[in-house]
Amino acid sequence: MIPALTPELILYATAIGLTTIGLAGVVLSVHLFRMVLSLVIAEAGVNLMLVLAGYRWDAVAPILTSLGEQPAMVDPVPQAMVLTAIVIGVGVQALAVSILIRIRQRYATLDRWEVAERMDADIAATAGTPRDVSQEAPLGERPLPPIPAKRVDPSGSES
Amino acid sequence: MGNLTGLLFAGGLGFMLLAIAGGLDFGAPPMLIGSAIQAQAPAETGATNIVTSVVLGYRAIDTLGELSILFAAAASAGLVLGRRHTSAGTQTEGGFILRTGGGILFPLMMTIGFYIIFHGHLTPGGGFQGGVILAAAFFLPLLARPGAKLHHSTLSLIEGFAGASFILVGLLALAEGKAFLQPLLIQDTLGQLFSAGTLPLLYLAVGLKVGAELASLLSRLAQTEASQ
Amino acid sequence: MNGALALTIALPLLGAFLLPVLMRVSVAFGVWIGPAILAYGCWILGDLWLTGSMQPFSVALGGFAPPLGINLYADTLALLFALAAQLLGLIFWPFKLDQDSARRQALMLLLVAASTGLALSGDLFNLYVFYELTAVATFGLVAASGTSAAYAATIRYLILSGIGSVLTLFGIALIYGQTGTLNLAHLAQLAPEQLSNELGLAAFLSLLIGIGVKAELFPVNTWVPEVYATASSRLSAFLAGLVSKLALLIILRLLLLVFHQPEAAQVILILGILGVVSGELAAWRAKEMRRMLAFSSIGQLGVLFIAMALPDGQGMLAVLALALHHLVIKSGLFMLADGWGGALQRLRGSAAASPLAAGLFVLFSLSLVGMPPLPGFWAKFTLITELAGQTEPLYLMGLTVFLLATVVEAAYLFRVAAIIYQSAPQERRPDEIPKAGGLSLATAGLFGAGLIATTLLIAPVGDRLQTIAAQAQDVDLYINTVFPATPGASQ
Amino acid sequence: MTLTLLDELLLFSGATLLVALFIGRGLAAGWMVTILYGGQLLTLLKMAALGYGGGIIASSLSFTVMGQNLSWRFDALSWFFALITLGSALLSSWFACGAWERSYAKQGGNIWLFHLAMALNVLSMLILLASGDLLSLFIGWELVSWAGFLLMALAGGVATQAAMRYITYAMAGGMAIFGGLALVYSSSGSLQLDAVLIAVESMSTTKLWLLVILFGGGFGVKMGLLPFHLWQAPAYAETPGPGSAFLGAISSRMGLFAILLVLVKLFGIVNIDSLKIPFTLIDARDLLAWIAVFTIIFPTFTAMKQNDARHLLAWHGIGQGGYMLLGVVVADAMGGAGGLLHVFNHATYQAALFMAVTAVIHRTGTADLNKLGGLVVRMPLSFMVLLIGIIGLAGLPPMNGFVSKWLVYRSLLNEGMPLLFLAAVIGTLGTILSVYKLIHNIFLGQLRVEHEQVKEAPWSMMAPMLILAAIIFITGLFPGIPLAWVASVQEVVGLPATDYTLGGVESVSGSLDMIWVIGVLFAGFGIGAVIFYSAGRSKRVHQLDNYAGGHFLSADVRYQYSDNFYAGLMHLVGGWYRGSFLWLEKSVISLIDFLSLVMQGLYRRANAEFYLLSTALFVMAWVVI
Repeated sequence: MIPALTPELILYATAIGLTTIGLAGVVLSVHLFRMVLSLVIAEAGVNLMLVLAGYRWDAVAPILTSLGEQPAMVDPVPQAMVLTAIVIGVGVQALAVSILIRIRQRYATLDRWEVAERMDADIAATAGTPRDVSQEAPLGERPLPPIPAKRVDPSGSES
Repeated sequence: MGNLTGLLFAGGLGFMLLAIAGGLDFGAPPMLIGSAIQAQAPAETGATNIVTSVVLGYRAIDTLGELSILFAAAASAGLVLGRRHTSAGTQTEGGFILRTGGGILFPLMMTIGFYIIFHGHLTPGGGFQGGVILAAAFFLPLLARPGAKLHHSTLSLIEGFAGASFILVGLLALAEGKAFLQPLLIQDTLGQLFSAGTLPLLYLAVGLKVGAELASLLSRLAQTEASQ
Repeated sequence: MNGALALTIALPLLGAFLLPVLMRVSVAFGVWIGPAILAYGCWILGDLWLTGSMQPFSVALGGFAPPLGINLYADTLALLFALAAQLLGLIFWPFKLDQDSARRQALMLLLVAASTGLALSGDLFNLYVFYELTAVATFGLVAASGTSAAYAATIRYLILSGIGSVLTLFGIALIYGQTGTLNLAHLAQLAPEQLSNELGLAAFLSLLIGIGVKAELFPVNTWVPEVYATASSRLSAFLAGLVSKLALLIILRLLLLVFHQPEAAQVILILGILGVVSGELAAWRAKEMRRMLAFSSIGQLGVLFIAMALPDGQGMLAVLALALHHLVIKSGLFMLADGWGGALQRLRGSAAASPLAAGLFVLFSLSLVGMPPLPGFWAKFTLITELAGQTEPLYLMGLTVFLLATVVEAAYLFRVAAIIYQSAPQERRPDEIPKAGGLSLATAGLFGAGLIATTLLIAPVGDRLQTIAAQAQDVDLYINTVFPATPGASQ
Repeated sequence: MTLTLLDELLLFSGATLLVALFIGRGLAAGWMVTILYGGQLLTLLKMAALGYGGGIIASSLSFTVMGQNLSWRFDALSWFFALITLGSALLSSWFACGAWERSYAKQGGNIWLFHLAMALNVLSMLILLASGDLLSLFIGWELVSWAGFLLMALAGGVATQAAMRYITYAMAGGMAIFGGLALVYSSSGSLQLDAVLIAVESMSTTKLWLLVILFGGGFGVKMGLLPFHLWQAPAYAETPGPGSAFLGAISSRMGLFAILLVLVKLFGIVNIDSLKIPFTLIDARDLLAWIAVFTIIFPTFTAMKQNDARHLLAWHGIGQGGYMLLGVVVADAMGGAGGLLHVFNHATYQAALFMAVTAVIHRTGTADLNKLGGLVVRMPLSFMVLLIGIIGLAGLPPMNGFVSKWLVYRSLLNEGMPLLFLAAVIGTLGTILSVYKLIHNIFLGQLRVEHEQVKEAPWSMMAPMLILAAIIFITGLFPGIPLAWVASVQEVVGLPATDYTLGGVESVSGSLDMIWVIGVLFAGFGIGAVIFYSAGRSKRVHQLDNYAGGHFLSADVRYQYSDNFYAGLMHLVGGWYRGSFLWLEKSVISLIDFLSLVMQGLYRRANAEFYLLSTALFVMAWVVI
């Protein structure tokens, strides 16, 4: 039974669809940057969802235009929340991108499995433990790209 | 196989969420606190833009938290990328139009940015929006002349003091025996630039802070090119 | 007086904003700002704790009465954890001085402020904001160790946490769309009518999974081993010790105040059991100290989730006792791991090199596996008596899993103890034997002393915990405190 | 507030611990600690009224934590076990003083830690024995477990591995008890003995079964009951000499104490008797009895295979525990008396045997049964002690082991359990065979060249050994002395009390008077000796004056038939039984290992986002559907 395409269904479907696309993107992507981008989409969807939670038929933006009788206004609280959520999202994304740049420099790849492999090897090497995973073609046939010869200063700051 | 499962799962989840969200009464929100705020906000905060009164009044601590998140992100990016600008010089110079346009646009964008910030309590807009425009204004010359360096020390000074002044305004209220972040100096004249007491000040702080954080984040990202 | 509560959040934020500037002006002055602010926060909270009549109170931020504005809710539980946040922030302060120390210290201040906010805030969206602030500050601090592995671990954590926030926001949107309010007390009033349905359950589960990322809830905790293995020990201690508990506390508050569905508790119970199983079993084969502690922490958090799933907040006391106990123990153990990083096999002979550290390790391990009369035993005792009293077979299964997991836990912890106490291999030079020493050993010693003191004072501590738990369990008290019967009486 | 006698005892014991802790590194520390054990024993003897008349001495120590009352008190049961504990602690500690201590320190051992661990063990055992409710019982139980771990792990190396194995078993047992405790609490709402006693009456059969399994299994781990016995022998054997004497004498008996207190006293043998195993003729009590019997047989035959004297003795320790449980489970007057008396007797001869073996190790440096022999000419007194000890262990007259085993056998026959009797006799057969291996391979045969300069053990070690030998003989001659205590214990735990006389028991179901038995025995020996010496046809020959296969042996070839002892029997018995338990243990560990690998893989190869997505999907689907 498919309900009729009411406006609310379309709006909800858009919001949830964006979220779902984002989530699916995060799950399906192999490239870390795409994962971050998918996250942005998902956040957009959920922000839309938040705005919709305060939406009201036939209402105007919550700004007083005159001191007299007011027309119906939509709920201002979700709008404030979305404002906050967007800015939070921007901060997180910027941080994510800056970390991605560093990973790209260090590991010469942004493939999530290759990065995971490198990270595992790194952790094991620091600890001095043998790696506890099967070495038989862990990633398929493709060999890992070579690590850039000119390693950046490990402390990540100017030298 | 994995991809198919992922897609199916995501689709399934979307369907479930849709089914659940269908339970909401769309278009007629309960507006329990929403309508109360609409009724009281003008008197309590002196702002005609009710979103502003929520952002800077009722939920000011959220805004503070959000500024802190931006600050944290910028500081973290600084920690991650360091002050090492690996290949800033290798990029090509922007063309003539970009350079000239950037020069002309910079003061304009600054003006618009500040205008939006100062009128945040009256009209749509506010610290965030204005701050983003300010950041864009600062970013423009950077695009035009990749070699140019933003004054990070100045930026961090603005970052620091803008954020601090937000809190200090809040503390001022506390010192006067009121609650933390309580709006002060509210006047009865709605719709005027100075009607909302300390709210424009807060928005100025927010705007500067957002602008500075974004500018420093963007410039960091721009100046740290992933070496191949 | 009560208004000063807001200072515990505002001052660290202020300090964080100004720290980079101040450090540039004068390093000698700047380094003391952070500790001073945290010490002052401790003093405020300690003062409230001691002088207050143990009655909860609510602070309206911005002077707007709660359902409209945001309030801080301070009962003894919240005060306790806020105090713990400030105190642990002070204890785990990143003292190391280098060119990044201003940023690191600023991030630490932000982390402490956010943790305090998580403990105190009484508003759902505000909790989300503080939760995100915690997350971002954590990312920065983890990445600050500067190793490639740390970056990779951070980005994985970041993406997972990002999805978590998406789900959290979705849950908030559902709740707001349904009720039109965000205040926890207000929600608690409305919940029986409006949220005890499918939609409420779905909202809660979204929040659970979203916030669960930080609380090391079973399937969304895969970031834990890598992050704890790559971050600095002090940060790992803070994260495993405090931040995970705070996330858990939020879930507990939500469960207690707003969502009373038995299904919610069941999901938590199942995930908790899986968490215990996966964490403790994975720790069994861990070859490295910090990874072992990370897995063990997952297991312990699973136990906390089991306790939380007890109906009607009966598990409150157990959750509280276990959480505080785990906080002390894991912090101490991570501090020991600071000097004892690396492969476990390399630790042979380190007991002779640093006997105090080895003794502390044994003490912590004993308490963790619940040897009486150490506090860990009492914490576990409160849990199992509650669990055994349940008639649902799932709870008894939780009990069984918990007991079996304890055996596994004892086995791997004491395998390490045995390695530590073995004599060093002949071919190793004495200076190659890892030593635990300096600041981290002193910190671990502090926690050890606290543990022993608690053992000696177990009866009064137990009584106090019971009072705190009873107070936190009282939904009516929460509502009445936030919305006092006499209008205008809100502070 | 006046101190009760129990307070004094616990304080005394605590003071001993502090002395060991703070001045344990000093020269005379060993002697000082020994004297303090003596003091504790005297304090205990001041409470002797408990052992004869019953009654209760409470400690003024009590707490209320988290709504739970914790109290401590002594009754006849506690007193009996405390007597054995302190006696063996005193003698073991005495044995450790002086010569042994010095050589141990010379070999790199930490004598301070040793004394500390001993004192800690004694204190924790006393706390356990004094427990006045189930919670304090559990606290004491765990304390004893961990204190034992400390003593076992002392020696490092192999000992640490054995101790690790022990603590894993002990934790598993402890957690079973913990779970049982929680179940009891859930039905009685309290852990006080009286409340539990009432709650047991109305408990469902299922719950009672569960509790019997949990408690029986948990306590059984410490007793080394099958199939949880694998840890015990290596752990005890690798403990430093006097420590193994102490542990072998008393440590695993704490399990029996707990079984007596919980299963016998609280749950009641009758209640356990009513737990039928479906589709079979036996009930839970029979099950316990058969477990006890198999615990006698298997470890005893495993003992026979051991080539290390300490391991051999330790394996016997497990087997003898079976007799005790068997006696208690039979639960008539004689069986109970036999089981309880065996606790006392076992402690005496086991300590004596471990000490004798330690004395041999002290002088020769080895306990390997294939590298010793003929020491009777060098260490005659140690030989005597060992001989007395193994006669006790084998359960032959005139030593005390005979009395307790006789009581158990007699009760099995009385109660009509011939199969169990037969099995127990098979166990005794194995005991006799293996203790012969022990004494033969160490003391008989020809002296090895490298041991020609060996001297008798020093007096600091000899004295406690001789005292123990004397006790073994005296309590064999006058079993009425310990039987008096045993009778009060039986009354306390609710078993029928036995009618004892100074020389044994006197009842309708059977009588034994050791004074007569030994009188007759010695009269027989006397007659034999008179005939032997009056005939005057014997001739003393040197140990090396010997021949084999018709050839005289030259003095440079020493002959000692010790390698592959009992080869034929061993071939017959095979290693399958021990192997099967080892296999069981290994497979559990492999299973955990495998699961652990899976879990690590789960975290390592994690597609974390996918986990999150699928979890979200499942819970949402659950909500919607």
